[in-house]
Amino acid sequence: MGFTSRKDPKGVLIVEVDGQLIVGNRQEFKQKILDALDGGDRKFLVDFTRTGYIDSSGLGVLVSLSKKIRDEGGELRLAGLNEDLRTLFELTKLDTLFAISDSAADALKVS
Amino acid sequence: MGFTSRKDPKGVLIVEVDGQLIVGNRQEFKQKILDALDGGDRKFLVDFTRTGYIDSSGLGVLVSLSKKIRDEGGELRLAGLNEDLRTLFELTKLDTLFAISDSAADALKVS
Amino acid sequence: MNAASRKPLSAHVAPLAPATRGLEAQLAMHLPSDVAFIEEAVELVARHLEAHFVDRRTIRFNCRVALSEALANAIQYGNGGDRSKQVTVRVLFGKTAIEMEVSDEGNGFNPASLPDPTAPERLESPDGRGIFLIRRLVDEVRFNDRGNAICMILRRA
Amino acid sequence: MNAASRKPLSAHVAPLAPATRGLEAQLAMHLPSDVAFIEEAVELVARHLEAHFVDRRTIRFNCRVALSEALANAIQYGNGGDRSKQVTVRVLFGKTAIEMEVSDEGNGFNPASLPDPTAPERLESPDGRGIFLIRRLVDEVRFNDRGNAICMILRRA
Ligand SMILES: Nc1ncnc2c1ncn2[C@@H]1O[C@H](COP(=O)(O)OP(=O)(O)O)[C@@H](O)[C@H]1O
Ligand SMILES: Nc1ncnc2c1ncn2[C@@H]1O[C@H](COP(=O)(O)OP(=O)(O)O)[C@@H](O)[C@H]1O
Repeated sequence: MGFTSRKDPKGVLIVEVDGQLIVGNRQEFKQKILDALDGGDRKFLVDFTRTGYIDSSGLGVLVSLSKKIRDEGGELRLAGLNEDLRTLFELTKLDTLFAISDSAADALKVS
Repeated sequence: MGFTSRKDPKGVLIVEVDGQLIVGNRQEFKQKILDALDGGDRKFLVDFTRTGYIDSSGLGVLVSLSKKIRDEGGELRLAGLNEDLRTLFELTKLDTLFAISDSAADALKVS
Repeated sequence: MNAASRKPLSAHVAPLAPATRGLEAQLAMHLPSDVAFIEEAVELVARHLEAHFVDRRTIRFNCRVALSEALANAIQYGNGGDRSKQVTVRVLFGKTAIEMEVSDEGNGFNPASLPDPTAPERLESPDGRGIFLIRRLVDEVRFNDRGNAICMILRRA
Repeated sequence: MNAASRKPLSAHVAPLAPATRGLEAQLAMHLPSDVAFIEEAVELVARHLEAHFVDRRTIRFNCRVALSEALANAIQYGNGGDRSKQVTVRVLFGKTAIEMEVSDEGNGFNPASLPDPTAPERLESPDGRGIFLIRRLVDEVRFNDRGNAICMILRRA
């Protein structure tokens, strides 16, 4: 359970969600990304490879972060969604709002 | 779930208890052995290698069968009890009443 | 809601081993109104659900998300985060369905009045997807009249 | 009963993963008075118990035997095999203990009056080992005053 981040050579901040992204921990996640944005980071990749489930507040935090990052001229990409998580984005039509790559490696190629 | 039996070359009837030996199925088990006793079998080996658990009525049926078989000049041996099952026999002191072997193979050596 | 657009949940759910004669069981749990308990509660219910299903996929995902949403609403809106108020979870493991009920001590709300979160003008809103998701992830959703108890039903195949 | 002669059950029981904050849950189940249901009921409870314990050994064995005994007594003696009468099983998954309660609709009995089945003159008796075994396989046994409900307690390590 938790969030780990590392910087890719091209300067993309990759944040891995280990466990759940839900109402109980989304604030910690949000703060982590906002701090990096404040610190000058502009390219973000959230890796869901090790994520169990996301609730609507987790989706909400992704929506609001994406907007904030775009406003600063940056970009937020998502990767590593399994079939279930992808279904959540499709059901809510959020798949139309985000750049979603199959894997973190794929996402980094296009960055 | 159930009881399978086979005859060893020496004439021992080996009955395997697959699953539980409890109040719900002990009658079937008892009948199987009594029928064999009627049919002339005298040496019996009950193999508990694949047994999950036994309840007190299962223990009771073994006690009464053992007595009946002895009365007919036969013998009932038990084998394949795991640690838990062995504990049941020890707690009830029934380990003093039965010939208990580690495995069916061991039991057949001494028959 | 368009039934055809629903994820065909029941297709993922296989009944238990053939030995099952269909005994019914009910699990009850109370939790304080603190979102920090949601994860454990969801995990616990998921583990109990696994005691009844062979196929764990639906349990792992759909039930977890739906239950997590219902708990978050009960804790935050229903009980207003007042830890002295309780949220009650009841799960009925039936012969043909599983029902998960979450109730709070609040005044309820009118679930019929919620806007569609997939409408273009709401798509970038950070909120308003909870009940919507629940409805898509389980087979049937019922509220009590007051609106402080939600019952989420999953039919067994 | 001599405490030292007891199987040190609690030693086999490990608490759940560290994530557990100790939510309590209760499982309730009703079954018809027919011994044919015992196996499924025991299996179901065992599976639910596994949702709460890491170490499955005690669950697999001690709980199964103890529950099986209590159910057999409730069905056969308590309800006299009358299928219209119900047996109720309640399992409380607590923070420090698990309690399994089995109750029937009968008139009860006096558990203090049971003879010791390990006495030499009783050793070859086919009956009388049920309550004795229950007492040895769980940490504590309590009856209600009427004697138609038995509560079997397992302490968590
Ligand atoms: N248990 C509840 N008690 C009171 N109001 C509730 C409850 N559940 C939901 N609501 C109301 O319904 C609205 C929509 O909830 P939901 O679809 O989960 O989205 P969100 O939680 O993101 O607002 C909430 O904003 C709240 O006003
Ligand atoms: N639920 C019950 N209702 C009434 N009598 C009971 C109940 N449970 C046990 N008894 C009585 O206690 C006796 C001992 O039970 P037990 O130790 O399980 O051994 P057994 O079932 O082999 O007789 C039974 O014979 C019965 O008379």
